[in-house]
Amino acid sequence: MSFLFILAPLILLSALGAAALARPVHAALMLALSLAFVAVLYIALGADFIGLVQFLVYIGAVAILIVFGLLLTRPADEAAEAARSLRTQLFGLFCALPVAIVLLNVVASSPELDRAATAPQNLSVAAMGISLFTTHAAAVLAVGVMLTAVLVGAAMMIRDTDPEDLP
Amino acid sequence: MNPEPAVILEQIRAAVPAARPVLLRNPGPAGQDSILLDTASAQDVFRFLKTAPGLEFDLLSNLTGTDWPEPATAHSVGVPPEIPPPPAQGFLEVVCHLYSTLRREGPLVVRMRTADRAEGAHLPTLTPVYRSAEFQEREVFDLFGVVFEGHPDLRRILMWDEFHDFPMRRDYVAPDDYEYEPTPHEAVWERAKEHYAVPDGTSETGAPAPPQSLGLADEAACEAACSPLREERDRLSPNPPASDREVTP
Amino acid sequence: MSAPVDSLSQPRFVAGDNGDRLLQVSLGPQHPSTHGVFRMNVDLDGETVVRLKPVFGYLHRNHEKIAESATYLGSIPYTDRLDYICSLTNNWAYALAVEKLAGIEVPERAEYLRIITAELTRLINHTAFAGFILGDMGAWGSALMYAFREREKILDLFEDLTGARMMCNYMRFGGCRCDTPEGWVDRAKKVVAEYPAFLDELEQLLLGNEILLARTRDVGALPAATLLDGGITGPLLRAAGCAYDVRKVDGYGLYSRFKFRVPLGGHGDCYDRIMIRFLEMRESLAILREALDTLPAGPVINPKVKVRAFKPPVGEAYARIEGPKGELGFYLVSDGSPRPYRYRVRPPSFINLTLLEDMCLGRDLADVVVILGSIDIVLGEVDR
Amino acid sequence: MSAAPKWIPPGIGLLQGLAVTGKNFIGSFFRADRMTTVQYPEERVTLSPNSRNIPFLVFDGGDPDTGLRCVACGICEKECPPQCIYIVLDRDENGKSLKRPKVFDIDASVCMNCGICAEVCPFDSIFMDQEYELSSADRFKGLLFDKATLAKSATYHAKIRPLEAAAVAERKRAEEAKRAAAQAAKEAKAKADAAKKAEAPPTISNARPAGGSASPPDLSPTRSGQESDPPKSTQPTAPEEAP
Amino acid sequence: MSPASAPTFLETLPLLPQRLIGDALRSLGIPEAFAAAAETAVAAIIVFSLFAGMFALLSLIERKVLARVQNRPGPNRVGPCGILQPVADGIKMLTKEDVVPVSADRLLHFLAPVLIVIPSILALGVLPYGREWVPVPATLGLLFFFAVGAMTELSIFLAGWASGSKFPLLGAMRAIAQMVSYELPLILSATAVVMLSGTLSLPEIVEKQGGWTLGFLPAWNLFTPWGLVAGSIFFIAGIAEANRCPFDLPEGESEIVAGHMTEYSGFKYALFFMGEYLGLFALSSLGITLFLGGWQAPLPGLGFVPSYVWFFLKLAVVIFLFLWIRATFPRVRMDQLMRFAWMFLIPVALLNLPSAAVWHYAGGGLMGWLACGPFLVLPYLALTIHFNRKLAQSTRTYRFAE
Repeated sequence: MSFLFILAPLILLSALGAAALARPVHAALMLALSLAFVAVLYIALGADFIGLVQFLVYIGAVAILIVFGLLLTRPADEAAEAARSLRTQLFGLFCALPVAIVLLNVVASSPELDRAATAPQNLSVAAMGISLFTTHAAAVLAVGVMLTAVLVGAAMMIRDTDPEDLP
Repeated sequence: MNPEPAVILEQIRAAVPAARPVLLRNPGPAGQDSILLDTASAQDVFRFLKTAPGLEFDLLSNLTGTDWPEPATAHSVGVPPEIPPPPAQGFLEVVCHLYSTLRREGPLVVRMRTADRAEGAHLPTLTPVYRSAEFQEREVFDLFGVVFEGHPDLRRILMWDEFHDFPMRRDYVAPDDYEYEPTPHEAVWERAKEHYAVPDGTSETGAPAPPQSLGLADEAACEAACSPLREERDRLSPNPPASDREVTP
Repeated sequence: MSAPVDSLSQPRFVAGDNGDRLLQVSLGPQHPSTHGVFRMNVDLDGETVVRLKPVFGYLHRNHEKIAESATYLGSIPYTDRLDYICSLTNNWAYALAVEKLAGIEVPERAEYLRIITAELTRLINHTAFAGFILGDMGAWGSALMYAFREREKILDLFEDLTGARMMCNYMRFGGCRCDTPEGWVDRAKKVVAEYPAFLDELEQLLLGNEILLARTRDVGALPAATLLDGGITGPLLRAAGCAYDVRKVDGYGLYSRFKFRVPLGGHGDCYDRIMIRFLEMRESLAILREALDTLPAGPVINPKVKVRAFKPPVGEAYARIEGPKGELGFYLVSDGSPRPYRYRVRPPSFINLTLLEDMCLGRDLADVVVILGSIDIVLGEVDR
Repeated sequence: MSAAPKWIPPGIGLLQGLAVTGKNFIGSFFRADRMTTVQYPEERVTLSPNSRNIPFLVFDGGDPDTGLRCVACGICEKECPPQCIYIVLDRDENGKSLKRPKVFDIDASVCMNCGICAEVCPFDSIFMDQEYELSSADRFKGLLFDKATLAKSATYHAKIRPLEAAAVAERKRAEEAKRAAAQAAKEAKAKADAAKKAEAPPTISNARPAGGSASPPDLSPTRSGQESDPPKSTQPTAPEEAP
Repeated sequence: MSPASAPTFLETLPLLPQRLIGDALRSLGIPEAFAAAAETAVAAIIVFSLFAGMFALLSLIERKVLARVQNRPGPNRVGPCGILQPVADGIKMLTKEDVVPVSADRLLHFLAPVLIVIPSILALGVLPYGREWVPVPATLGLLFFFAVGAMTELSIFLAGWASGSKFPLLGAMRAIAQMVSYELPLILSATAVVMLSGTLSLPEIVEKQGGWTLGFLPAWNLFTPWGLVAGSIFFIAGIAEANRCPFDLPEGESEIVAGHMTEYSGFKYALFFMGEYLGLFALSSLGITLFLGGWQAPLPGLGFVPSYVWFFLKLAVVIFLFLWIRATFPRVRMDQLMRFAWMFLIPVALLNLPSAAVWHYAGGGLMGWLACGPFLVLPYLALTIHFNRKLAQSTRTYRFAE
């Protein structure tokens, strides 16, 4: 549990950095850092699998996606970003606040809270897999179909760019 | 294999009535006689030469300039007497060598002459007719100073943009200080030394001390040396000036 | 971004025709694959070329002006340095122009030697080309080293014959500077006989390679009429299917005596350009075999031509040869003095670049490098 | 090129390429003739006798000062395309030509080894060397070769270019013989004249220089022109003053 | 264990230092947790120094091999046969001026080369090098490997973006697109192994590849139909992940100078090199672990040789293959690279998963080969048809003019 007191401020600080830093790239990197800390937290709490998957998905894919988007944006936007006024910042805060309240409320009122705190059961990967493919099979299938569709779509998009020559 | 310029001359006269072509005899053993065109109808003539059946000179192999500051020399090399002598200050000439790949003929030598070597150094461009003239005309502009009217992108090509003279002209004098490295026995270095703030041109090793300044005494020269940097800076600014946009032909 | 200027290397964006922002990249003059100090200002949309402007002149030394202040003889060593891979063909083109200008006859043996050295030069150029273009495509120089190994053998022949490997300075007005040394013809025959085996190996390495196929097929193709309009000559033009070889058309030297074919491509893309050069090498080997076998005896230089104080009569002449890179021409005007009044090189490398932009538009940055490589330029000739 | 086969499985071209490079990889360990490079300072390729680099001046006999064949005619200086040769004619106190160079410099940093100087020299006195290790720490003076550096013996010439040297020696012998014959004829004629005219000193015998610097007959106009117009002796830069 | 296995002493030799230190600490009364941590640290240090040394060696061997392919002797001036060349290179790199462009983001510019080395080192920690030699035994080793590998892309992006220069920018764009695309087939091909091994632990995956088919053919995953496909995909995708020729587009020197490394010099540049080579080692090692039986001996009766020797021999062979390919092939183009990944590699990798399932239910053997055969043949057939269709469209014949 002591990990939480080290990691939580780090997560919060980097998340704050993500919100506050002027340059989008810096903000994106802070976001990635924050996500990485969350992954470390998972591992510290014994959920190795989830932690590593968090790493793989959020650092390896989500952060990269954001960053790749940034590569394609214009530096001129960046200058505008730097010059954003206090008003826009306040507006951002105003938007973020209700979300935070709702989230906190949901977590605090969750009946799982007590159970999770008392019984940190070490779920094996096998157990997780069994649960995924039995109780949650429908959801997994649906996600699988969707991802396949996305893959096919991506392939099609590449196909359209240049129908010429071979691999 | 060689085309008969005299025959082609007649064909030109028939096809382009406005043209006033003149046959120039080549005094040398090469026997490549040439056709001198007037500038007004030159493009039409070239278009005719390129497309007319039986001529089809589809390859402009070579386009270059010649500087004739002394009309007397020009006459000795092949200006026929029936041409009125050009102004005393001479003229610039553009020579084209055309080939027909279809009929495997060539070269047909065609020339054009400017009115003089200063303001009148204008000729019509051939780039719309022969694309291969594009860079060669730029080169002639760069080295001889012939302005090709209608050229899509007439800039200096071999010399740098800030260069002011036309080095292939015969009266071009190389600047004294075009190299500041000494070459033994090189009179150029002797003259160049005067442009640099070097006491005697040598240091202990025998190599020259690097010039303290560029030796550009006057403001104008300094301005000329700095302007490319300034332009570069201007170009880097977020809103590039309109001049940055190059014309795409 | 408070200051407008941070550094020159900073990504620079310019406006495109349709309002897109284009990344402006200066490829060169210091760039690994611009074959010297060539530079292209390329505007990129992503990695697609939208605009490409070649910039010349970094190696400009005003060769023509130098030649106009040198004697006719004194310019021959300078022609070596135009296209420094093919000094002998440069020599020949210049010698041919002077011979035309002064009406000089060339003895038969000298014509044979010229053909032999010129075809060996073509071999050198095309072999090196195959290595260079593979380097442009990112193969780590293996093909280049194989090519250079074979090139060495021909350079050894050149050294034996002319005294220098690259700056041969061999041809003279009315012939060649010196005769072949003892045993040279046999050595040349041996090199020529061994060359096809090397070509087989190189073709095996390159021509079936799927990556090379994918990189070069349908890249940089333009129709033959456009190429002709752009003044493009040599293997590039023939790769697009236009049968135009100055050796056949003009029949200069004694080429009309020799039996050889002119390979023609059908597509004009980079693959055809590579193939045409390979096929040309085979034809050159045929010419070489025949020329070496039938090399006649006799003098190698016209004794009537003066070495010192050579003065051609007043007049002008344009002569061209089929250089390995295209049509190499010299235009000379003589006013009767020992120095040319006007001396002009028609450089194939330079004029073949006229249509570079047209070939590259809409292609990738990676294709630009391959297309430039397939044009086969030497900056000594482009910038002169 | 024959038509491509109908059915090509993909990857064959790649494998062929790998086979070629693999063959070269293994071959490089076993076959010396495959190697492209020479390990330079240790190994050296033998130069062709025709190979040319920087020019040198030939002297006959043992003394480079007196034996120098060069007569400072200045033809090479004039013909040199990059103008890297610099000659000052040596004169005695009366200003009379001594037919030898006082200064003969070649700027190796400018010289492009074209060999035109050797080609145009009518006196067989300048030839192309095969020395290629010319680097110097001094960018300017180290690459300025003076007469002493350039002078090399005729034996050296015979060593690096036996054929050329033999031809030169043959030519010189023939000239010598011809000249001797001419001399003998003249002397005989003079003797005959003397016998006829009793007292008349022979005036011609001193007109030609002693030693091997006789000019071929076709070149006398150039030489005489040079004598009346000494080459650029007014130019101020002697090598020791040069920067 | 087979009876002819190597003596335990030899097998555990690489573990000797960590055991000695652990025992020493324990005998001093240090708490067990710290002693274990110290043991792990020592194990990691050994692995890291080993691979750092191999990096130095490889930088020489690569040049030697490339030179030999090109019929040159290669570096041979520093030390006997040039063996000290890496030292000279290191000194050179260290003494070079560290250039940072004015327009660079200084912090990120500094961070990028550091970040690029870390994931490779971390990944090397979980690999089983020998029967006993696993520096950090982790039950989720494979997942860990890919998770830390994700950081590489981020650091390459950092390098490209923070340089504030155009070639690095282009290089970074290429790198990210390429690595994201090729990570998919990489992971998918590894998934097949996980499916059949039923574990994410790398030592266990190797254990499962023990034994022999028909008495001589090792039971490596490569010698199964699905393993052959997955192994090939892994190899190709691995080349791309490691930015090696012919997929070295992010630093394609003939096009974009040096890609993301253009604006780096001195030691930072050396770090990039190190990161790249360590990544190459890590990927090759993983490939060996997954498909080539890890430390398992290639032939029966060779068990007396310490197992890690086999591992490193296999590593040497794989690395040589990388070098050989680099010496032969030209580089592909960006769109071709992407199309190859998305149109061929990923579909085949996906198709391979059912193939693995079929193999599992067919119980392997001849039955399995027959059942999986179509999965093996079909993609290649498709590729052949596609290739020949494209080729047939433009079969080139050349005319000759007389």
